[in-house]
Amino acid sequence: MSPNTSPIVDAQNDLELTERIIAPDGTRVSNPQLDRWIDDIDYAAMRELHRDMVVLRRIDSEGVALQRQGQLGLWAPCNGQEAAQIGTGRALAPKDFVFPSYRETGVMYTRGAEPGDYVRMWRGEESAAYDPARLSIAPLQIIIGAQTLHAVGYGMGILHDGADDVAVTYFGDGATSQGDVNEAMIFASSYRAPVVFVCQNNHWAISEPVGLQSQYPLAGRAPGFGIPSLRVDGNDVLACMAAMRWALDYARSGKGPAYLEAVTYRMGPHTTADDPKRYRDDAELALWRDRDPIARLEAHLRAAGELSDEHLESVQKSADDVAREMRAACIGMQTRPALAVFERVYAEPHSGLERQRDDYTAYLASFEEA
Amino acid sequence: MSPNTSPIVDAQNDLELTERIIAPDGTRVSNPQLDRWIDDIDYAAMRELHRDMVVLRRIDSEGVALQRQGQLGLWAPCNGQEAAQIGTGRALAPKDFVFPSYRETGVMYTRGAEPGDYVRMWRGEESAAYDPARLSIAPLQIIIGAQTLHAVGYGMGILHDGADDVAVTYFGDGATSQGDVNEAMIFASSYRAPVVFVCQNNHWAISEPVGLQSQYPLAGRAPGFGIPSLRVDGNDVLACMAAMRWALDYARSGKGPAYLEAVTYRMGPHTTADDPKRYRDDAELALWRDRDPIARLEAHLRAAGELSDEHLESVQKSADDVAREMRAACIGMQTRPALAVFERVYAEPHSGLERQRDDYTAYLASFEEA
Amino acid sequence: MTQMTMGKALNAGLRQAMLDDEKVVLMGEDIGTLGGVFRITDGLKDEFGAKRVIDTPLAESGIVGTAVGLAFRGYRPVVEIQFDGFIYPAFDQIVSQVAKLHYRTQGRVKMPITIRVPWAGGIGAAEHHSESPEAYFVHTAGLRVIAVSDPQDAYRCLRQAIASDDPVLFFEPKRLYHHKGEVDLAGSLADAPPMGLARVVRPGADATIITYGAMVGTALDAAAAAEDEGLSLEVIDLRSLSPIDYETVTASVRRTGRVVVAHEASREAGVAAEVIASITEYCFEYLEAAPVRVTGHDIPYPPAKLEKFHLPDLDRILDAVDRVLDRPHSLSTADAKGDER
Amino acid sequence: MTQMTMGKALNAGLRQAMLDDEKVVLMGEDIGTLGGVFRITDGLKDEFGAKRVIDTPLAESGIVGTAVGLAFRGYRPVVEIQFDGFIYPAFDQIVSQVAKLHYRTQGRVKMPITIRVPWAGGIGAAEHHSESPEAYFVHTAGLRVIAVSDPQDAYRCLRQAIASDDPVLFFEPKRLYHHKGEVDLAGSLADAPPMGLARVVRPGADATIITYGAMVGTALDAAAAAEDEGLSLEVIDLRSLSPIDYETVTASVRRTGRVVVAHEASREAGVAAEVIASITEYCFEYLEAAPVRVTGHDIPYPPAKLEKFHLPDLDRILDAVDRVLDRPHSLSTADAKGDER
Ligand SMILES: Cc1ncc(C[n+]2csc(CCOP(=O)(O)OP(=O)(O)O)c2C)c(N)n1
Ligand SMILES: Cc1ncc(C[n+]2csc(CCOP(=O)(O)OP(=O)(O)O)c2C)c(N)n1
Ligand SMILES: [Mg+2]
Ligand SMILES: [Mg+2]
Repeated sequence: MSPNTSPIVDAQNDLELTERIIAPDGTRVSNPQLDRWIDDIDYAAMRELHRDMVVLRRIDSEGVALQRQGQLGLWAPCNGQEAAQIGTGRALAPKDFVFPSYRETGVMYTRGAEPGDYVRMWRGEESAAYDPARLSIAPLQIIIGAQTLHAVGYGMGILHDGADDVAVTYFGDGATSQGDVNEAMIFASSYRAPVVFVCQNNHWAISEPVGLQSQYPLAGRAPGFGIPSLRVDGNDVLACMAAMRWALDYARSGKGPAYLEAVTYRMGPHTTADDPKRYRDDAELALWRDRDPIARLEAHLRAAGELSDEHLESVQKSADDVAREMRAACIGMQTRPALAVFERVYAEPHSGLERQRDDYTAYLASFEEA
Repeated sequence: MSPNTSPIVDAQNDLELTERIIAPDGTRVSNPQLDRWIDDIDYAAMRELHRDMVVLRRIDSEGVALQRQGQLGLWAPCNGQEAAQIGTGRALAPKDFVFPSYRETGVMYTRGAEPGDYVRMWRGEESAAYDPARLSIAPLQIIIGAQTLHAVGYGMGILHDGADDVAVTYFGDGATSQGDVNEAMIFASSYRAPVVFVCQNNHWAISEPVGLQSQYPLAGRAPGFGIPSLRVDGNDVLACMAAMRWALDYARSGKGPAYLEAVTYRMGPHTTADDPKRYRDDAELALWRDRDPIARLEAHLRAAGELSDEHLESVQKSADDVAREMRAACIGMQTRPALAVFERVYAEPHSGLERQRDDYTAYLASFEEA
Repeated sequence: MTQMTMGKALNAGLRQAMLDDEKVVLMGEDIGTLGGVFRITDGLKDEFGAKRVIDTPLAESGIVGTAVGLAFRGYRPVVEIQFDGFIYPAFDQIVSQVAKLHYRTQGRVKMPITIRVPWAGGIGAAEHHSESPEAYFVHTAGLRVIAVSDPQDAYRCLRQAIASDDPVLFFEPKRLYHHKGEVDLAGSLADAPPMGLARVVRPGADATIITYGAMVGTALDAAAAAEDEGLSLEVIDLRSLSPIDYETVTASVRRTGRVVVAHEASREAGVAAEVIASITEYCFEYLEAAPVRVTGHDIPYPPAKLEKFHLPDLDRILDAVDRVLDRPHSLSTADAKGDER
Repeated sequence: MTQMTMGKALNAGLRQAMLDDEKVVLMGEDIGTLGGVFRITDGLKDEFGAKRVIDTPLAESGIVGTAVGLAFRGYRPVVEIQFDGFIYPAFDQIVSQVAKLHYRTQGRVKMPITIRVPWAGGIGAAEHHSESPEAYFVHTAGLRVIAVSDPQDAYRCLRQAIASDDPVLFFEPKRLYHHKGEVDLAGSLADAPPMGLARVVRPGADATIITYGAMVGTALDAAAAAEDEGLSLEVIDLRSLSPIDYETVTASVRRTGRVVVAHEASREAGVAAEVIASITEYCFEYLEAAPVRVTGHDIPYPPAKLEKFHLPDLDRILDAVDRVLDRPHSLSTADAKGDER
């Protein structure tokens, strides 16, 4: 008669109840459940994951800078969440299709995003940031939770095709309260669709702590829907990769959906428009700075003597290169002309809209005549 | 990593995994969890519960008959679900407030519904069947699941008032798939609102078997939201009453929401407009006829020598009396006049609607003149 | 040509669309084994299997949201919303996703989703079973909206809606499901007129009645009754509510100069408002009287016993015709008051 | 009178409503500790406590649905929807429950719920943050719809909306949150004009511009510019979209005979269609030219860099004024084509 999960309400202890492979201090711990999923990850591979995370953080800080300089309307930082995004993103197969929210810059990166892809949407040039087919990612989703149902439908299509791709959806801790996310679990479970749900619990939904959405671990919801779940240390890139490989394998092999809760932390503001000082303690932030996902992997590699200063320099250089390209792409963007607003509303002609476009064209032309 | 609940997909075995006090053959079984909640229920009290169920079934069959005779537009039978409705309904305190779906005829009965209340809505006279304040029940709800959120909001109001009432909501197995029902659990859990969720799993949502909504017990969902739950034999009126008393006590004492899944069966069609022969086996129906909630309590009382034929006759007479009153109330109903359609759209004057009403009044008057 | 009910014509249309394109899948509550509460999908699960005729969990947002995902994967989902009043839980997915994804991705993603809605009142149903929500979708850019009124159109337009690369809200008047008519099952889609066109269902000279859905029949009855009084009324079935075929509409209005627009839906910011605003814009100098609306009142749909006082009927249409023809009518005495407003 | 921004006026209105009636509770995402993403509820949680200023889980249907339950219990919930585009998940609860419960229960249950919506575009925001959904609610019987355009009205109408026993959709133009004006904080509600009335914000003789929300400012700018050309334009701020105050509107139209209706929302079946259809009905014989709409296009709201090509501005309003005054305008050459339509 009593809840089968224990209350988790504070950001301080939240990480203790997660699966992990590398402890916050960088030491390796054995995890019978996860270890076997990453036995191919040697130090060289770890260095690549480290590089990914450093580059991602650099992309992110460049996004913040571009916004500050008026080049972007807004930016949603993901610093602190590098391990969750790189670890899960690097576990994907090329044909897997991702349905993200708006904060998955790292997942975009693992899918081969081009420099302009990171900023096109935030600059206000286009509503979608990139070509979904090119990256195998659906457009960024702003309506909280809506994308989770899209992933399930896509997964139903995979089933129908008899293919072995997986549909993956990312969403936040706040999103778990939306009806859509719950319906997504229900549909996925009912059809045993190959879907992996990745909840990045970064402890905050704008100003609302995760305890307002749930006083129990979010991963604890999935089993009640018939979906196996795992609560993983979201600042441990190896654990995230291992858990994601388990989940993808589960879904790919026809068993149905799987669910991950990556427990991590949003170190920055919600977006560049937000002021977290109004609602969260410095002490909490400090605590999580000590759990920085990049520092943790560095500590691990250093302790093993596997991280040289030259290497770090080369990593920093690739990061700076990407940031430079991103800035150049951003600043060089051409805004589409006025009449572009009428394009691609419909795939086939719509007489009402054509009339409006014609009228507006005549209206614009009247200025040129004058 | 694996689901913490076992698959339940067939109506045949579904009842085995429930809590009960009286077995389908009428024998009493001991249930340490439930027994203490009904230790005041002696044979006399059981006879009252039996009477309630018989009267309810009679109300229900009268509803079907009235519909067949063209007196009602539709009727949603609840036969088979008498124990679930009477058992839980009789556990309520007068000031508890109920948010039902459309099939809770038995709950209405336990709240003192008047004869016309059962039919007013189905006859098409009024959208709501009764005065909510008189019965402490919100109007019947047709939008599946919407009422569960209303119950939670009402519960938040109870909390705010510092009162010890409980808000109770009834919904079906199909309803559990709606976003609203899941959001209701989330809000209730977050605020620890005094709400009891009663899911009557009658195995069908029109033509869809419960296995389509969930391959796992519905009661298994609640704990993941931080809500304790109980899966109870919904054809065992004592078990339903005991479980409901536990749940009400839990909610009333400030611990937050509780959840019941009453496993029962819709023996009739979805509504009088439905033809269940198109989608369900006679064998399944036969199986559940053997588990009839009224027959079960009768068997129990008879075995104890506590049910005389005279008593049964008196019960049948009260049932027929209620049915007769219901029929009379139904047939005697006066349809409101045309202009009633404009009444009570708004609580305060609305100039646009007043203009329409005036125009329509003039329009109607033009016939009288002619 | 085959004589059949609108329900059967829709069933035939779905079947043909599934034969034509294997990417067409049907989704909805009770559409599989039961064949839908109106039997529109009757027999299709047996013929095409449960993978293409999908009984869904009871959640409309979930149905439309997963349809979006199927469209991402290249499918053409045809969704059945069980009754008009149950479309609102899916409103967010329809308005923010289905309607916008093509635009948002600059055409890279297509949303060829058809959302079928058994629609509107007049059948003595319980609450939420007689709604006319079409204006919400007409107001939503990115959607097409079709409302059919006879078996032939139902068959053809449904196939066209499914074949369209755009999302279509497809409204089926419930009270016409048993209405019979001739249907040409053999004709090819390529030869058929596009689904966006209106149709003059009865030519006339004195005034134009513009309507759609089940109200087309009511308008025709009104026109027949008026004929006895020597009036010649033109009746136009819009068929497509987005876009609206203003070529057909304005051609008629320019001839008659007098317009009644009728629908069951409530009045404020409804489709009739749109039609009248556009007619006024396009045909101002041809109008000989103010166009008049005959609509449901601005009230929640009333209980079954009162619906006849809400739904426009023959008499209300004729009263409006009298108004646009400046003949004696119910508001004659109220006209002075009208002026004071 | 105090000089303050519209944001502060709304904050003061909420505070006063909470002081006036202890049954008033505020609900929404981030409205407590943060004071709302626009700071409209700033300081209220500190003053009234977390029981009356309720941060809710992230689920709009849940917010409105629980507000309905609170209303059943006798409360007067004031809900904040964080941005216009996030109201759609709550659409079902608003349309099927909030709007209908009073009618459904024959007045036995009241729904004094105010739903505040930071609203519309022009702020360079990301997708779904610049929507103008008001027509959906105007079309929904049972709701009242208010759209404010200055700090004084914002303060007064918000208090009136909260005090009303009917549900009110309350639209607050985001781009005016920092707009300043004089506010009378002391006046009593009893003496104030009812919230359903329109207002002539600028009297004029040659044509009437009817609008609401942030577009009122644009219309005033247009009228000022037109004055330089010797034109006298009347500007009406509707303020209430359900009901619409046709007394004020028709009085003006009967004087000027020429009408432009402007709004940001898209055109088909929008509020302008409603206003023009009604004006045509009430003032047909007074109209000297076809009323003209100036609206957002029928497109999904475009990305920020393109929004200026979507939103009606001073020039588009003046172009429309030229049209209703039969002066040379952008469509002059297209008029013949217009005839062919
Ligand atoms: C339907 C909807 N409601 C509200 C919002 C406003 N909003 C944007 S982000 C956000 C918080 C999301 O929190 P979470 O899901 O935890 O994701 P995170 O931002 O932490 O990555 C809110 C409330 C929205 N975008 N969509
Ligand atoms: C939002 C919504 N969608 C669909 C329906 C149509 N409908 C009415 S009852 C029903 C099945 C409900 O099943 P369940 O929740 O199990 O309750 P039961 O009828 O078995 O008591 C459906 C699909 C509805 N009323 N509301
Ligand atoms: Mg978060
Ligand atoms: Mg059921």
